Order: sequence, then structure tokens, then C-alpha cells
Amino acid sequence: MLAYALLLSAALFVIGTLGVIVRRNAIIIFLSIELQLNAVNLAFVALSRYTGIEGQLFVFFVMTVAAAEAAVGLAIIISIFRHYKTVNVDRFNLLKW
Amino acid sequence: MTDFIASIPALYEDWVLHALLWLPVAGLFHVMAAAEDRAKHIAFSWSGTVFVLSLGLWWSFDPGGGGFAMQSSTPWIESWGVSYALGLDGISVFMVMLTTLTTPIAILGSFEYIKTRRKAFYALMLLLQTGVVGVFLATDIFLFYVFFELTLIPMYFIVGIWGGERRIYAAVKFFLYTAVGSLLMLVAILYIYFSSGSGSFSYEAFLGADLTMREQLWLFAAFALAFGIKVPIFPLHTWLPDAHVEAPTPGSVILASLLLKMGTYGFLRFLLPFFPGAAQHPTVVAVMLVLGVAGIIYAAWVAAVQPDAKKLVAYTSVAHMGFVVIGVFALTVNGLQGGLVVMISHGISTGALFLLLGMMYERRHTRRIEDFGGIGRVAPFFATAFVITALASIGLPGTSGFIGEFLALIGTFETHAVTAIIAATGVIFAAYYMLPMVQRVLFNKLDKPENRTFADLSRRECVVLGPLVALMIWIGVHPAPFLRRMEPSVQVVLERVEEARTVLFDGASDPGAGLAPRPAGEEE
Amino acid sequence: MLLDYTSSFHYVMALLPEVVLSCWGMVILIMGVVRKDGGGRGQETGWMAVAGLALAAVANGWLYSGVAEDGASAMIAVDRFRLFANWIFILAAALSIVISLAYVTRQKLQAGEYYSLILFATVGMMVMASARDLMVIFLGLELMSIGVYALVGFNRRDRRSAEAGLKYFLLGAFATGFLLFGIALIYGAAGSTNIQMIASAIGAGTTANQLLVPGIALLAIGFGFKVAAVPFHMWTPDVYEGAPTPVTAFMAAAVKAAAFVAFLRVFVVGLEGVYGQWWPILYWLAAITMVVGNVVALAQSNVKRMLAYSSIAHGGYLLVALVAGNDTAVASLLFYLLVYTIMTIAAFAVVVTVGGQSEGNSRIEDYAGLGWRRPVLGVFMTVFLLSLAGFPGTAGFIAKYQLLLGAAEARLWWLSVVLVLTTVVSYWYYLRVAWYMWMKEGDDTAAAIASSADPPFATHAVLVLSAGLIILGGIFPETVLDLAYGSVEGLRLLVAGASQALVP
Amino acid sequence: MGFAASVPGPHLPVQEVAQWEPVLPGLIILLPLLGFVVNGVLALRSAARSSAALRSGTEWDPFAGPARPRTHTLPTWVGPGVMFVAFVLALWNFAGMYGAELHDPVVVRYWTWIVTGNLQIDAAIQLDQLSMIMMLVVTGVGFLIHVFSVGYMKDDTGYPRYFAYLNLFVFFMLVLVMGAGYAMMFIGWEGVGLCSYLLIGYWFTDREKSDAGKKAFIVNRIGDLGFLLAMFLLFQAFGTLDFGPVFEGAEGRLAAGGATVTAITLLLMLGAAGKSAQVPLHVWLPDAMAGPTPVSALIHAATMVTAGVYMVARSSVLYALAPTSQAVVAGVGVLTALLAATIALQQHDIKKVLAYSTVSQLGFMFLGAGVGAFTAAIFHLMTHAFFKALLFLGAGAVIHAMHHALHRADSHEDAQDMRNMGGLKDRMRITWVVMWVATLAIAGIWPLAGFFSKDEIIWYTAAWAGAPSNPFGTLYTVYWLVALVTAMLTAFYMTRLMVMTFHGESRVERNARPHLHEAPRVMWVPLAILAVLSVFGGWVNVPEPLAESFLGLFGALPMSEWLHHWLEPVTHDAAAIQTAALGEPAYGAPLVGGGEFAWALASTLAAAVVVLAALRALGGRKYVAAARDTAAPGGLRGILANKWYFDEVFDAGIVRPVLAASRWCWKVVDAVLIDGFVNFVGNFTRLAGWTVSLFQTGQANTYAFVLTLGVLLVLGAAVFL
Repeated sequence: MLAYALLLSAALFVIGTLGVIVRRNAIIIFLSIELQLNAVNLAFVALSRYTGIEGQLFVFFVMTVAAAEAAVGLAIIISIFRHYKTVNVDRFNLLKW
Repeated sequence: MTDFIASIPALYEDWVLHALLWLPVAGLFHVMAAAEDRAKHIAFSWSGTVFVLSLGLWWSFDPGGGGFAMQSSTPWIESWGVSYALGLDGISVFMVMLTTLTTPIAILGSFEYIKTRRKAFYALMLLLQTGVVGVFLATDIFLFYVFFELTLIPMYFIVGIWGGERRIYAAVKFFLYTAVGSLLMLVAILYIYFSSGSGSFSYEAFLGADLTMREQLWLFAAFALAFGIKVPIFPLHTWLPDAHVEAPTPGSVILASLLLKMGTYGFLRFLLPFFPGAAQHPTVVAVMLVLGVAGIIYAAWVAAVQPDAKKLVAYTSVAHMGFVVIGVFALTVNGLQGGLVVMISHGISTGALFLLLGMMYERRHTRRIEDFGGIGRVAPFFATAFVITALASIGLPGTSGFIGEFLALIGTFETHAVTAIIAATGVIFAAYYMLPMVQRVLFNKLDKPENRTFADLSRRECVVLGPLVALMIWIGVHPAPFLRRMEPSVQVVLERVEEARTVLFDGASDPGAGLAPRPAGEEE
Repeated sequence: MLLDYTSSFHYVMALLPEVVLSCWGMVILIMGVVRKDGGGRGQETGWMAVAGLALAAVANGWLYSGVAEDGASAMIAVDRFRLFANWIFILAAALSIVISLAYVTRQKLQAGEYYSLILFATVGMMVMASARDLMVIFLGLELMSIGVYALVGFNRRDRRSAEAGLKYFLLGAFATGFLLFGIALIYGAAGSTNIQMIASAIGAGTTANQLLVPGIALLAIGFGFKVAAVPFHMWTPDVYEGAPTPVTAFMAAAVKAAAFVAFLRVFVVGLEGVYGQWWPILYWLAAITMVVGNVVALAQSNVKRMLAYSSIAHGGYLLVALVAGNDTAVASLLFYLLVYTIMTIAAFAVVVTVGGQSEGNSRIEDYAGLGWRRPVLGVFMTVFLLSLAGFPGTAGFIAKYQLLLGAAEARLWWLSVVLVLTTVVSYWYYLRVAWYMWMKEGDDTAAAIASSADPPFATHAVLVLSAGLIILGGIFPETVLDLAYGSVEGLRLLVAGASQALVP
Repeated sequence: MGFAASVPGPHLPVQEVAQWEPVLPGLIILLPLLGFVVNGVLALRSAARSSAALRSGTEWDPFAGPARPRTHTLPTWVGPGVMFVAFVLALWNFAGMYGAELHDPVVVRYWTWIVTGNLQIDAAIQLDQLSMIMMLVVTGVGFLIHVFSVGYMKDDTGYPRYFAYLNLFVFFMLVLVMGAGYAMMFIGWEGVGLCSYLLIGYWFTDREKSDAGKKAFIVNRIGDLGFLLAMFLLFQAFGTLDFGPVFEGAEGRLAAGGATVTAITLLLMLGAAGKSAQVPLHVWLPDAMAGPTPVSALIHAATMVTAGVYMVARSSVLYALAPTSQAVVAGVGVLTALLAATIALQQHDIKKVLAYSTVSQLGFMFLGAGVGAFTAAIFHLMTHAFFKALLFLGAGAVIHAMHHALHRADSHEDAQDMRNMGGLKDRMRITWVVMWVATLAIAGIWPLAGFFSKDEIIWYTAAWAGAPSNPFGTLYTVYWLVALVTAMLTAFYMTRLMVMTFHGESRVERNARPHLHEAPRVMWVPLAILAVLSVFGGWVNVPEPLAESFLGLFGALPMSEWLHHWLEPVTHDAAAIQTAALGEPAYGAPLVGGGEFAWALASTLAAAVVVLAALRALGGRKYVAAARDTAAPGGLRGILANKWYFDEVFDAGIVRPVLAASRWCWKVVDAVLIDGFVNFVGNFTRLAGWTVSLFQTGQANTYAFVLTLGVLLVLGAAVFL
């Protein structure tokens, strides 16, 4: 049972990872990352069945952190949008090599 | 009062090494604080003072049984077993004195050559002196390493700032080349540190490390690379011509006289005593001898066809140091002593040659041999000094060069006759590279108008060259006082090699044999 | 004072530096809102922040000198390892703030937010250093990261800053995902996120290895990202180059230090029992990081970016200490971080000064002839570079030497050889700055840059202090070295005590 | 730790037990050194004045003023003066030694020169019969040549420098002959080489002359290499380089005819061949004629070039132990004698003829030393010093006169080319006479010095050829025949020289003729003294078989076999060894028989016939002046005129290949291979850095991708490995 849950979590995580790699829109990338975090949350919840209640507790921490991250992240995205009028990450390559 | 006078010698022995080491640093601060055009005089006075102080070593140094004299040791980084330990023995005493002599001479020789940024220059020269003296005085491996590396920085800047056209290339090449070796040596040092198990970086502790043959060979390779680059041994020498050509005169002088000696000094001080087994391993000996001989012949040949006088002399350094290498790895008293004398002699004569070439450059702003000719007519004193120095460099009997090469060769012949025979052809090739240069510079027709105004030696330049020329002849005529002072220490090195032969090669392994007891009363 | 956690007051005491700094950060934030910037106001706010750091340092010192721990708090360590690390963070933050003072005013940044973000990020680092629980580490890490994300993109008027911020944020969050996943797996394997519980579970052999091993790997990746280990380093050069220079300094020094400290506690303490499982990973990471960091730095013509690669390389050196994992190595990691903090921030201070108004003057050509035109800057920069290169006479040498000592003790000979050879490579690019400063004359642009590169008093003070410390540390390192060694004892001792207390 | 000087102070001279106290022997060496110092200071002062003038655009003529400057007058007294005192001292010591009937050498030690664990070399001098003879020759002939130089060089601006070099040379030469061991000898050995270098290139602004000096030095160094290696072997065999222990221990430590002693002696021979211009290392000596003529007389005829002979004689014990080496020495000697004599036939430069004549005579000496006739070799060395010095100085007088005359006539003809001379006998009577004396002496005409010495060498070759157990008997016979032929050639080319120079019609440029006149007294007096010595010098060693015959004036010649007895203490060990090994020398010549008297008589008659025939044959011949003599001689004459192409062969076989190899080492090995590798490592690293930095695209997606790749790698490694 646990294995299935973990596999599902891993699958979600991989999807998130692929999203980060292939998508160009900063917001979508960010959402893919959120997907990864939620995949982990799923793993925590599944594991907590075997290890104790802390697992479910951690999910709240992660959610809180993710929210904070979202706040800062979106601010940054807005800030760069002001310069480029786009959030397409392959446009942002002033810094390279 | 008489008590006080009677106590002077003991007092002198107590502080002289520290004074030699740190007075240049004091001078450095003085130079930095002084006005730009006073810098050279201040630097000269400080280094001159150090030289005068070091003269006392001639009398107060007691070769004794070949161990360290005037030892002192103060804990420095106790958690690592590092101490500030200085000492002097027959191997280092002349290296120290050579340093204290060469530095003021190089400084004096740079009075006209260095026209810009003089404060910085003289400060770096004094820093360099501290570094070199430290290398020769340190009896703690960590301390040694610090000084060994420390010498790179001032030299890097001296070459890079006051050098010629390709100075940056030369400076960086010099720096990286030597750094590769010394950093690998650092790893080897740590290996011995842990093998010795004494938790100390003192020289004695390292001597006590019990190393298997296999370990010795690896560590030997690391040390030999570090010192071999410094020496430089063929084919690790290509940094040298570049560095020499680009360096300003005083830089070349210090480089040739002192920095190269750090490599061969390392052979005698560390390589043989630490790895006596590897040092007499037939393959190792064969490799080192072949490289030494190759250096002698090859460098002589390459030197002979150089159009640039400074480059020519740079290559001759490689040839000379080849004699040291074969002398050392002959593992005979004569070879080792000969190597030491070659080191001293090369320091004096090549230093003087670089000074002379510097004077040529100051007058004519060229170093190409073909731009000269007939200088002997317009500058007789210059020519005289040049000829004497050149003759000392090619090892004419009666000059210091002969004593060293003769002993090195005879020592090599005792154990490796064929090597010595091939190496001895170096005496022919020495004439082959040096005489044409002497001829093309000093002799031949004075056919270039700009050479007609070539000024003879000034009084200052006479003072610069005088002591060097005198030393070349003194050592050539009466080297015994030098040889007597170094012999006991050389014997100590050889005895260690000898011991290892019985332990490693005759199968009689005694694990406790290598552990030298720590000398009592190290703390002062 | 003895902390036995019988009263909740003890918990506050155990977290005193963090508490002090958090409160102070809020005060600064409020100051920034209440007071309008302009004139010397921003600078005052900055000095206020420094004062807060000083208070935190006092609190830290109090913990260091007089406090013993009895029993374990499970999540927060009161050991000298943490406290020593705290000093590094405080020092890094303080130095970064001081070199920011003129910068913030010049670039018209909001001082209140800026300084308070630094303070909050510092709190995050402190939490990471003190954490004895993976979850706390995660929280500390995020607290630090979020603050730094904002700081990197702080100069909103600058495209590069914004771009750096975005990259850092996206990739940072991405890497955090891996870290978190690793935490989850280890939690599943060991049944706890507490480092001591994990250690004892591993010791007892009751872990699920099919979860543990990938968990360790993912954890290594997560930390690897923060310490900029190759191949998780891709963000580093861009972010370091784009971020406001004082922030780059802060990141290079403090963020890296925090990540390493947590990394070390998790792996060397928590996962000690499965050393065989993780050392090869870190071994190769260390080797590749050293090589890539140093080699790519050769190709850089921008000093700031070069220092970024150099920072990657230093991360590689520090990874060697992690691989070695013995007491000497742990001490050397702390000592190295301390020294690295000083020298890298000081070097960035010079970059800030030379960078000028537009912050664009960080091409290496801009440094041509700087040494002769601005001898003070030149000499100090040379000292910092030599120290970064690990040259004798500087603290950088002592630090690198200790690192090697640790590696040698662990008999990591090949890694040591890689370390020294890549060090040789690094000489080239450090010396290149020196040769531009001293051996090239420089054109008019360089002359103009040099004439405007007049460090303000505060920066000057940082330079003098740093150079002094670096040279002093190179000659008389004993005191600080002993502190570093002392910090290790704490780390090991408490582990033993705690696992007894915790294992039922 | 004591503050005591642990090293003893300077050593006082320590003398070994001796029957006889030498008188200030060190001073004999020191005096020329003193002269060098004084003259050297003067030379520097005068050079400083002339260079100062040169820098300001003028020339300083020291002879322009009413009185010569002191720098150009003092050397006149200092240079020859120290030589005179040294000669007197040497004579005094000779008298002492003569009276003492010394058997063992007297060794005077001054200080310890080199001392290491197992090697000690003292700065010590050895006085015995051999070194005494050499000292007398060096100081005596040296003094005469110094005096001659006063006249010859008086108008040279470098006058003090000249005397400084000359004094320095004598100093080193005395070290060479007086040194008490091979190491000391080597100091002198290289020292005289140095002075030779300096003096050949004395007119250093002339490219050819300084080239010649350089060539002399380098070729000599090839020989010195042999000397060095021989010393190494000696040290290995004996643990010392002092003559005493080496010669005393030689028989015990070295197997007779063994590899070691043969190697030692052959290597010494190499050294000797370099210094004494034996084939194939003779190439430097003819070039060395670039130096001032008195230098040629002193260094390249009388003293330095004979150092090799001295060394072989000194090492007689070692050579006696190595018959193979002896055969080689003798063979090289006789070959040199023949080749040089043939070359001399076709030379036009008066000094070149004399140079090849010297090489040839040195060959005779080597022949003598090689066959074990060490006394004969030294004897010939001595007489050769007299008549060859005389010949050179005479030639110097001729050149001096020619130069002066041509200079007056503003002619640029070559003052040394015999084709430009002719008929000088009327204008230079004294020179003509003394030159004839010397010519007859070298030709071996009884009763002049050369007759006795050369004849003894030839005779001993024959005698040892017939020794019963000589393995090289046949070879020696060949040597003997060649030597006889060469002796005839000598007579011929010397007569040719005399004819071309002094006889026949004058080919001197017409305007110059009135200015030709005899050399001043300061020059001809030494010539006269040397002429006397060339006449009577041979009487010190009239062989027994001749003494009682009319060739010895029926015993009326004084001092019969005196030199033989005098050198007995030095050579008897060698003689004993040789006799033991080869048997007694034969009493008759090989092939045809006949005793020493018969052959001596025959050879002097033959020589006389050759001289007379040559006089007749060449006397009437018309020579063309050099400028008009454009026809290149062909055939054998061409080969001879081109000196058997030695220089060309060396040039193509050694000099060029070494130069090419040097260039190759520099341009290819050093610059491309080694430095190329070094730079490649550096550039490769930088290139690698640049390449890797290209992955840093600036694209966040790329970064994420690389990161993920890393994740996969790490995960894979962790899970699967």
C-alpha cells in the first residue's frame, strides 16, 4: 500500500520536475515546483501511517513555507515582468557564461 | 664589563638567526614609511646590516658533529605540532651567508636599473630576503614550507612589475610551474606527518617516520618534483629562461643565486635524509643522474645558440645545477660537497653575470649579443670583471667554479663512472657557450657607434662586483675553510643513507631503527 | 547556566541569538517603514542592524561561554559547533551590511527592508546550524532562502538583479523540492526526522534501506545545490553576477556556510553509520566541483563572475572536509568557513568599491593599474586574493592546510592531490587580477574608474579589519584554531548523550 | 656550542724530510704573479685612459707626448725584471739541488687546497730534477722572450696588458711544472690555456684573432677533459692525486698493462695531445699564430705546448706500466711529426711554417716519451725551447722589420708572407746568422743542439723496436723509419724558409725596401743568447756511444750524458719497469743493423745533404709576391697547402653537427616539445574552462535540466553502485 502511495508521489514529483525543465513560463515553472512539493506532502502523509503523526504535521510546515515562497516568488516574477513585459524564462539570459 | 664582552658570543648565537630572518621585515616597514627616493638607500642599509651580522657566523658557527647549531624552537601552532624552529648546519650556513651577501649586492646593483615604483620594489626585495633566509634556516617542515612558498610572491611581483616585454607571461609561468611542485610536496609532507605518528612537524620527527620502500618512492617523487622544478632539472626547466630574461637585473640575480639553490638545498636537507631508501634505489638514482647529465649537456647546447645574452646565462644555470644533481645523487662525500660548492659558486658567478648583463642593458637597452662588440676597448674594467666571472662560470681552476665541478664529478665518478664521464664533457661545452659570448660582446671590432659611449664601471658598480669577484677567486684558491665547515653535515646525510642501505636492502629490518629521539631542551 | 529544559524559559535561552535577531529584524523593518529614507538615514538603519548583530553576538557568546546543556532538546543543539557557526553568520552579516551602507544609499534601495532581510536570513542560517531535526533544517533553510531570494532581486531597477533573483528563486525552489523529498524518504526509512534518532536507528540497523539510500542521495543533492556543488552549481555564476554585490558577498560567505554546517551535521553526525553509502557520492562531487569551479573560473573576464566560480571551487574544497568527516576535518570546515567569509566578503568589498555607480565596472580590464592608482585598495585586494588562493602568510593558507590535514588523516590522498592541483589552477585567475592591478598600466577608462573608486570609511574599515585578520590569522592562527577544534568536541559529545536520552 | 674558530688558521709551510732546503721556491712562482698584478693595474689604468678618450670621440695615443706615460714605461722593468729574479732564484735552487744529489723529490706544502671526506689536495710544489729543468727553461727562455718583447711590443698601445698576460702565463706555467700533484698541475694546465687564449686574442678587436684564441681554448678543453677523467681514475685507484704516493704505489696497485693504467695513460695522453697540439687536436696551434710573435715563441714553441711532454715524462712510471699507451703515444707523436712536416712544406706564412715545425717537433718529443726515452724527450724539449724560441723571435724580428717598413711605405702587403720577403740577409745580418744557427740546429746538423736531442729520440725508437719482448716491435720499426723521413723533411722545409726569407732577390715592395733594417739591440741580444744555447745546448747530453767518437769530439765535449744522470732519479723507476717488461733495448737498428754512432753520423750527413740540396734547388728559384700568386696549388701540394683538410673535416664532422644539434635542441626540443607541452597544459586548461563555461547558457531551463541530470547521476550511483 505504502509502495503505491510512494510511487504515486514519485510520479507526481517527476511530472513536476519535467515541468520545470520543459516549460518556459515562469509561473508554470513555479506551479510545477508546487506540484513537487505537494508530491512530497503526499509522501509524508502516506509515511505517517507507519511512523507516526509527525508526518502529517510536516505537511503543514511545507504548505506554509510554500505559501511564503509563493509570495516572494511572485513578487520577483512581477519585478522582472516590469523589465521585460514577459515572464518567458528563455528571454532572461543577460547573465551567462 | 669584561663579563659583558665575554658574553657577547653566546648572546650573538642566541639571537643572530632570528635577527637575520626578521631584520629585513623591519627594513620593509622602514622602506614603506620612507620617501620614494630614499627607499634604495634604506633597503641597502638594512640588508647590509644583515650581511654584517651574518659575517659572525663564519666564526661562531661550529660544524661540530654535523647536527644543527644555534637551534631554537618555540611552539607556534601547538595543535598541529608546528613550531618556530630555526637552526644552522654545514649545509645551510653558506646558503644563509650567500643570501645575506647577495641581497645587498642585488639591491645596490639595482640603484640605476629600477627607476619607477622604487619603494615597492625594495620592500619586495627585503620580503624576498626574509623568505629565502627562512627557507634555509627553518628546521620545522611547516615553517620551511611557508617560507618556501613565500618567496614566490615577491618574485612574482618583481618579475611582473619591473620586468621586460613578456614579463607577465614569465611571472605567471614561474609562479605556476613552481607552485605545482610545491603543492604536491605539501601533500607528501602531510603523509609523512601522519606516518611519523609524532604529531610534530619538526625535522627530527620527520626523520623518525618509518616509511616502506614503496611509500618512500612515492614521496620521493613528490619532493623531487617540487625541488626539481626549483632547481631546475631538465626537462622541468623551461620556466627559467623566460623568468630570467624578463626579470629585472636584481630579480635575475636573486633568482639565480638563491631561489634555484632552494631546490638543491631541498635535495640535501630533505630528499636524502627523509627518503634514504628511495634516494639510493637504483632506478631513482639512474633517473636523477640521467636527468642531471642531460641538463648539463642539453642546457649547454641550447645556451650556445641563444641570441639573447640573458637567456644564454639562464640556460647555463640549468647546466650548472646539473652538476649539483649528479653530485648529490652520486651519494658520496665528494659529490655532495662538490654539489654544495657548485651551489655557492653558481650563486656568486651567475649572480655576477646577471649584474654585468644588467649593466649592459642599462647602457644600451638591449640584451642581444649581436648588438655589442668591442666593449673591451671602451670599458676595460667592465671587461675584466666580465672575463673573470665568465671564467669562474666555466670552472677554470683557481676559481670557485672549478672546485665545485671537480668535486661533484670526482664524487660521481666514484660510484657512477660513465655518468661522470659524460658529465665531464660539460667542461668542453661550457667553453663552447661562454667564450663565443665573451668574444662577441667584449672583443671583435667596435663597429657600432652606439657602443662607443659605453661607460665603464662606476664606483658603485665596482663595489657591487668587487666582493663577488673576490669570492670567486678566494673560494677557488682556498676552499678548505668552506669544505671543512660543510663536511660534518654532509657526512650526517650520507650516514643516514648508509644506514638505510643496511635496513632496506640487506633485509635486516629493525622497525625502531629509524626513530630518532627528539632532542631535549628544544624550548628556550 | 545549565539548560535542562525544565521550563520553557530554557527553550528561549537556547535560542537566544535567534530570538534577539528576529526581534531586532522586526524593529529594523518597522524603522524602515516609519522613517523615510534619504540623507544619512539609510546608513543609520544599517548601523542599527549591525548593533542587532552585535547583540546577537553577545547572546551567542553567553551561550558559548557559560551554558551547558543537560539532556537534549531534541530539535535544537546548544553545542559549540552551532555557536561557532553562528559567529560566522553574524560576522558575515555584519561585514555585508557594512559594505552595503554606501551601496544602499547610492543605489537608493529601501534600507529598512534590505537590512531586515539580511537579519532574517541570518536567523534562518542560525536555525540551520542549530537544527537537530531535518524539518527544522528545512525551515531554517527556507527562512534563509526566501530572504536571500528577495535580496538577490532587491535592486528592482536593475534587470540583471531581477533576472538573478528569478533564476535563483526558481532553481532554489526546485532544489528544495529534492531536499524535501529526501527528508521524506529518510523519515520513512528511519521513522524520524530527528538526526539523533536517525543515527541511532542506523546504528540499530532498523532502517529501510531502499528508502534510506535514495533519501541520502536526494538530501545530498539538496544541500549540494545550496553549497553550489557541481553539477548543481549552474545557478551560481549568474546569480552571483546579477545580485547586488554586497548580497553576492553575503551569499558566497554566509549562505554557503549555513548550508555546509547543516550538511555536515546531517551527514557526519546523523548518517555516520552509513558512511560507506554516501562518501563516494561526496567524494566525486568534491572532485568535480573543485575541477569545474577552478577551471571555468579561468575563462572569466568579469571579476565578480570569477569570484562566483571561485566560490564554487571553495565549495569543492569544503566538500573534501565533509568526505573526510573526522574531527580535524570538521574543525577545518568551521575554520575555513570563517576565513573564507572574511576574505571573500573583503574581496567583494573591493569589487563594490571599484564597481562604482552603475555597478558595471567589474571587468578585469577595469582593474588595470588600480594598484598604483589606489595602493590601499590594491594591496588589500592582493592580500585577499592571495588568501583566497591559499598562500602562506595568510589565513587562507592555514585554512586550506587544515583542510588538507583532515583529508590526509582520512587518507584521501587522491582527493588531496586534486585539491592541490586545482589550487594551482586557481592561482592563475587570482593572480590575473593581481597582474592587472599591478602589472598593467590601464587605459583612461581604468584611470577614471580608479579615481572614482574611493572606498567610504565603513568599507575602508572592513578592508583594514579583514586584511588584518587575514594576516594575523596567517601568522598566529592558534587561538581561533583551538576554538574550531573545541567546537568539534561539542558536536560529538552531545550526540552520544542525546542518543542515550532519546532512544527509549 | 663553543664560539671557537673550529677551523685551523692558515697552514704554515710544512716541509717533508729533505736532504736539501730549497731557497724560496714559492717566490719563483709568486714573482711572475706579482708582475702580473703590477702590470695588470697599469694595464687597467692605461686602458681606462684610452677608453675615456674613445668615449669622447678621440683616440688616446700613449706615444704622442714627449715622454711615454708611466703605464708604458714601468712594465719594461717589471715584466722582465720579475722573470730575471725568478730565473736567478731558479738557478740558485738548481745549484743547491745539484750539490745535494737529491734522490727523492722535495715537496713544499703551503696550505690545504681541497679537503673532503676522502680527498685531500694540498697547495704544494715539488722540486726535483725534472721540475728543475722545466723551471730553468721556463724562467730562462721566458726571461729572454720578455726582454725581446720590450723591443717588439714597444709601440703597442696595450703594452702593459701584454706584459700582464705574459707574466700571468709564466706564473701558471710554473704552477704546472712545479705542482706536486696532478691537481696542482691541472691548475697550471688550464691557467696556461687561459693565458694562451688571452694572448692569441691579444689584439681582440680583430675578429680572426679572437676566433683563434677561442678555438685554442675549446680544443684545449677537449684535452683537459681527458686530463680530468684521468685524475678521476687516479683518485679511484690511489685515493690521492699527489705524485709521490701515485708513483710509489703504481706498481703495487695497478696491474702492468692492465685496463686501468692503460685508460689512465691514454686519457692523460688525450690531455697532452690537446695541450701539445698532437694530431688530431693540433688544429689550434697554427691558428694561434694570430698572437704577437714573442707569444708564439714563448707559449706556442718553448713552453706551454711542451707541457704535454712534461706530463708524459712526469707520469713515466704509469706509461711504463702501459705498453699499449706507449705505442699510442709514440704513434700519435710520429704521425703528428710527419703530417705537420708535410704541411710545413707548403706554407707561405713564416709563422705558419714555424708553427707546423713546432707541431712536428712536438711529435718527435712524443715519440721519444712514447718509446720510453723520457730523458730524450725532455732533452729535445729543452733544446727545442732554445732553437724554436730563437726561430720565432728571429721571425719576429723579420716581421717587425717588414711591418715597420711596409707601414712606412703605406703598403698593405702581408708582413708575414714569405713570398713578400726575400733577400733580407743583407739588411738583417744578425738575424740572418742566428736564424741559420737555429735552422741547422733543428735540422739536426752536428754539433748543434738539435742533433743530439733529435738523434737520441730516433735512436731510442730503433733500439726499443729491437727489444726482445716488445709486442709492438714492428710498429716501432715503422715509427723509426717515419721519424727518419720526417727529420729529412724538417731539414728541407726549414731551408726553404730561410731561402724564401733571406736569400734570393728581394720581393719586398720597392718603396718599403729602404726602411728595412735590423732589429734594435734589446731584440737581437736575446737572439744571440739563444743562438749560443742552440749551439751548445745539446752538449749536456751526448750519448755514450757518441761521446768517445769524433761526433763527441772524442770525449772533449763536456757533460757527457749529464742530463741522463741528472734525470735518473725521476726516470729510473720507469726504466726499470720497461726493461723488465720489454727486455733490454737492442744495440743495433732494426732491419739493417748498425749502431747508434753509425746512424747518428748517417742522419747528420743526410740532413746536411738535404740542406745543401735545398739551398741549391730553391736558391735559384723565382718566387712570386703574394699578391700576384693566385694559382691554387693542386694535387698533393693542394692537400698539403690545405693542411690535410683537418679544419674542414672538424668543421663538417663536429662543429656544424653540434651547432645544428644545439639549434635543434633549442628550437625543437625546448621551444616546441617541452615548452609546447607546458603551454599546452596551460592553454588546454583554459580552453577546457572556456568550453565548460559555454554550458552556462543563461537559460533557467538548461540549468534545471543539468541539475536534474545530476540528480539522476547521483541517485543512480547511490542506488545501483
